[in-house]
Amino acid sequence: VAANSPSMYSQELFQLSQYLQEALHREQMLEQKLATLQRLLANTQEASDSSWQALIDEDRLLSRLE
Amino acid sequence: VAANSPSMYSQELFQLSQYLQEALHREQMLEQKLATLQRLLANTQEASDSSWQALIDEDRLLSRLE
Amino acid sequence: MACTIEKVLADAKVLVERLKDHDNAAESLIEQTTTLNKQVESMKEVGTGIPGRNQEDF
Amino acid sequence: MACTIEKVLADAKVLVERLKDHDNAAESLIEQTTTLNKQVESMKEVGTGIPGRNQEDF
Repeated sequence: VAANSPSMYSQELFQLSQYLQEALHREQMLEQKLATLQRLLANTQEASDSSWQALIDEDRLLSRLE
Repeated sequence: VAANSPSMYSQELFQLSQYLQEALHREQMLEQKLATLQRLLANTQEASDSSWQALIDEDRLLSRLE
Repeated sequence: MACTIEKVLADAKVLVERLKDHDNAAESLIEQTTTLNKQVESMKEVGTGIPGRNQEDF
Repeated sequence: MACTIEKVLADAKVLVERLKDHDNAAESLIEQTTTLNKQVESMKEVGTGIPGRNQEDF
């Protein structure tokens, strides 16, 4: 490797720059998916809370009937 | 910037190498967390399947009693 | 290992490949969570099983 | 923008910062999913509400 060769460094710098741009782009896509997961999990928790509360309410009702 | 200066490139190459090592390490940590999420979701699905099946079975039983 | 531009390029390439793989893994997680979400929503709709009873009766 | 080592260093720095943030976000997702998992497991244990009835009775 000729360490003082500007054209070699230019080629490699270009390739490096390409990789980093692609990495940044891919990382943004991943971040969007994590945000989607957060929303889906929150919705699921909400629906589960409803069912759980219904179980508790039903149990209280049945206890009073006994 | 003196493009032919080896010592400047060495400093920056070193810094770049550090950043990339840190990025790779952090990315591995993130990957482990995604694997954990996959397992937790699978366990949750399994428990939910049980409850869902119980609802279906109960509904069939009650239909026969009517 | 010597701090060379080749090593740095190799690391960058590996990083891009791993990010692609894990972006795909995140997509699978979304599918998994969507399936779970639909089932949990269905169970909420169905209620807790006693026919003719609505949750508003409580 | 010119393809310089300074630009590449700046991009690498940003990438590291974003990966840290999103690693933390993934940790929050684990906590969120753990909470959901516990509730769904509890509901499975409780059954669908009729006292004295076991799922094995079906």
